Amino acid sequence: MSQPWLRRVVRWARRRSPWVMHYNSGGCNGCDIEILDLLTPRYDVERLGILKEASPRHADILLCSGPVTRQSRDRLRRIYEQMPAPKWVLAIGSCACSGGVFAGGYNVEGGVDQLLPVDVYVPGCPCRPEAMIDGILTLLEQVQ
Amino acid sequence: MADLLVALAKLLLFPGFAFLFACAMLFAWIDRLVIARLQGRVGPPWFQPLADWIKLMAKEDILPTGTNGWVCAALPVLSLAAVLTASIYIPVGGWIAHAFEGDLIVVLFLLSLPPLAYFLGGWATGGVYSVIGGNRSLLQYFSYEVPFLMALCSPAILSGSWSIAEIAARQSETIWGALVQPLGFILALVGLIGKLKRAPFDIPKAKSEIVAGPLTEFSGRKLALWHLSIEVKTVVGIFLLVNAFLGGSGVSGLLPAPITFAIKSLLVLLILSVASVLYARLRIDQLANLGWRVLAPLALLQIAATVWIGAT
Amino acid sequence: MSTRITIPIGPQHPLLKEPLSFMITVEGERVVDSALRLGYVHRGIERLCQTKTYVQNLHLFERVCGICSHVHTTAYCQGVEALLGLEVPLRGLYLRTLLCELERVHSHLLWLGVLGENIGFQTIFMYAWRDREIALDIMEELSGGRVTHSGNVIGGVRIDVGDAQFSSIVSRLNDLEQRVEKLLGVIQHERTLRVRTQGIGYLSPEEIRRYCVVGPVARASGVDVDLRRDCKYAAYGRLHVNVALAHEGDVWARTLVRAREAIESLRLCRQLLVGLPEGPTRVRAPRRVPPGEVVSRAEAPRGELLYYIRSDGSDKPARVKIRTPTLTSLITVHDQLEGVETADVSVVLSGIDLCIACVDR
Amino acid sequence: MNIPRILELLQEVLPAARLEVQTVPIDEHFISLPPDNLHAAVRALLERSDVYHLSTITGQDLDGQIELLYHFWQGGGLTLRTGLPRDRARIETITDLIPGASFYEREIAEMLGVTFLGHPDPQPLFLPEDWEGDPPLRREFALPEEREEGE
Repeated sequence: MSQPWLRRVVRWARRRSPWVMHYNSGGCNGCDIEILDLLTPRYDVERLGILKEASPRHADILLCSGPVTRQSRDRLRRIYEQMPAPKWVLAIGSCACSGGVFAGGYNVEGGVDQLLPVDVYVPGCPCRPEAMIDGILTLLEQVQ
Repeated sequence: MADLLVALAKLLLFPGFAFLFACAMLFAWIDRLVIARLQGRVGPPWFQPLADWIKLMAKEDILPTGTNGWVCAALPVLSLAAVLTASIYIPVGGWIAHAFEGDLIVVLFLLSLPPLAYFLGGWATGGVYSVIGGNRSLLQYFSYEVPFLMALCSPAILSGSWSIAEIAARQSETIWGALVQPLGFILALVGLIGKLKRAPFDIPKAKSEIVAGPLTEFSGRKLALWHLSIEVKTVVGIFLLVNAFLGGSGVSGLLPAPITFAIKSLLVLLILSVASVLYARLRIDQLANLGWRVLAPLALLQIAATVWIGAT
Repeated sequence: MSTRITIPIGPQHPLLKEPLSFMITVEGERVVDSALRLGYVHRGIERLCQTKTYVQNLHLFERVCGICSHVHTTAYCQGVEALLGLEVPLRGLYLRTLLCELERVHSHLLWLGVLGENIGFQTIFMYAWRDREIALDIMEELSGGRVTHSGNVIGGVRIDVGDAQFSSIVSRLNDLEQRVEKLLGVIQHERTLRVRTQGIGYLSPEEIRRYCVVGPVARASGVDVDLRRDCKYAAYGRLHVNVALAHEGDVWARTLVRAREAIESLRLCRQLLVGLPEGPTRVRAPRRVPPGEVVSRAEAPRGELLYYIRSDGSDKPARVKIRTPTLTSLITVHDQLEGVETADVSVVLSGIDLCIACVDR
Repeated sequence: MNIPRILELLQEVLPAARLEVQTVPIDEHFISLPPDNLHAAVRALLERSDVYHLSTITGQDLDGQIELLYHFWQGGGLTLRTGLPRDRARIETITDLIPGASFYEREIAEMLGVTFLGHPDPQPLFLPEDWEGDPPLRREFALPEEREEGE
């Protein structure tokens, strides 16, 4: 990928084809159903090229929701490791950002950033679908 | 020398690989768009399949430890090569790269190779979901392949030739196969849906059951090649059906041949898209039942009827 | 092929929106055994709530589950109000019930969509979730939140319906009812959907009783329980609730029960709006709660929800026990899975309406 | 739910115990029993009354004892209350009578350290396998935050 034109083409493609994968590491479901809502007719993120993938090997962006519980910790890290580079992490919702209302619980480790390098934080409890789309687009603007 | 150049151009540009690539991207987009619109969504922009493909090509390519890298790389290439080779014998809009008596058999044989590669791809990567998906794709293969083959035999019997171009030409002179043999056309369509593993027969890659089936562990370039081979296969399958049942590119002379061919192909694509919106996914045993108890006997009936028509 | 393979379903699996681990042992395509592992979403809420005041806990219990958030605070508030001896104004009770019913509609439509996705019927998913947006819109208009509403406070509700909103909400409810009727028609007539759900995950009424299963799963097996009618909490004593029942006991029956319940809920919503009494929506509640204990029950979208609250006279609860309805149906999954095809695992699991956040707490 | 009738029934089954009904909001009736009699009482309820639905079992750590509350429901609430000593918290399982109690008992076992004798599958349900220290709902267990405050 030494040629500048090739780099430009690849960047163009990456910005227009972000495939996401979702893992709830201990949240209350509120953010998760809003993430699913992204696919439905009102928000339809397929118009932005966003597809929800099932296998970590196919995904570019990991959407994390919920605080990280002790049982989920290792699984979350493994999912991230399985994803091929270049990959990004979005923390969806207040819990994923900081632990939210559950911070201080005996089984809660805190936000996702305790574990993974988070690229964009989308706060809100639960955060609205519009905010998530904005978060993904903010991330894509930074993609090189 | 000039002959060689023309042959190369035919192979690489039109109606060869470059053309097929463009068609694959276009058809994939139309398919996704139609499905989205029927579900009340906006759908992706026209360049979406291309962007997806380039992005996958530029991604890191990892395989689980303990798998044979060469095998995993060879399988999607094999699958793609088989469908590309098949495409050489299929007339497109009046142009034929290659044709001989009996090329229908060759095409059918080549089109049955990708499922095998798909199955082996599942075993080669070795994940639980991949293996189950691979097994299912093989089981599915046995269910749809026989009715599909028999359905495609009947136009050949009727026109008395085993060359695709010949069948299409004969039909455009007389009457479309789909009108004489509507049953055969429907059987071939159902078989094609099974072959392409499209909903409602997307059993080997059922997302809610086995993640992505045999492709679960593939990533990056290999995944891009798999996707491309599936998309090209869709195009080739549709072209084949248009030639065998809808009279190819020939028409009463109202429109130029390439345009009629394009319209017919899009029509078949539309049927496939609508079918995937309308039905829930079947179970593998339900598909096997459907294949052997319904489709296969109907296909036999169809052949018997064709032979009888041909005799009288 | 008699070799046994163990298929892990979860913690990360497209079938599950939340982490849960099922190890399914299959012989060929037939399930022979299953093992369940919970706790991926266990946040220790029952311990955490002892460190927060009664008012702070409103927000914590709302987040036990994001789908049925309002009914959790309803059960909690009604318990604390009973301890305090507070009489909630009638208008407050009506509005509380209104949100409960809207939430039921949204939850059942969401479930229908998830079922559709799990049996590979994308279109049902898209349509059900598109129509669900109407219910979400109304709830957002009333409370400001799409999914979690913070509608309840101890002593009443903090929302109100103005005269200007009234007619627009009623007309949207009518629209939604027509759409759900249409969806019900699709469910009843679409053959592939029936083929996939009929006879799957059968539970007999005896099994329902032995395992103490509640909610739509019990009602689909012909066990007639519904706390809205039997317990008459909130404003349900003033409403006539028709309980949707079916007798087949399979996933198909559960689908019908939930769809009919959604239609009934919309009818109740209209009834509540039309009969909405005048007056205040809440009364002030003291911070400290006198010592005592209370058992508070409510009918969540998934069935009976139980809160046990014990107060020691301070401003923080001494013990809160939450029993969520999904836990009861989860016990039956092992029996339901035995002998089904691998492909039906997703149908069985969606049939009970999994809500792991509720289960794990 | 006919509470006097149920009290009569339980008294008949357990002649040694002195049973009383305590009414608690919201329409809930508590009957206290010695732990050894609980299994027999549940059996009597199932076999000789129309009560069959066990809503849940609540466990709590009170002064001096671990209290278990068996919440039943049949048109009204009935709760059987029993107390176990903190250092020897053991009770017979009721999963043989009500299989649905299995998860509730497992939860109490890990959260409060109660042993249910004869439980068919006494594994932890929610806590991680590598959980160390006191059961989280026991009084001696402190959250990280509380530990800091205490120091």
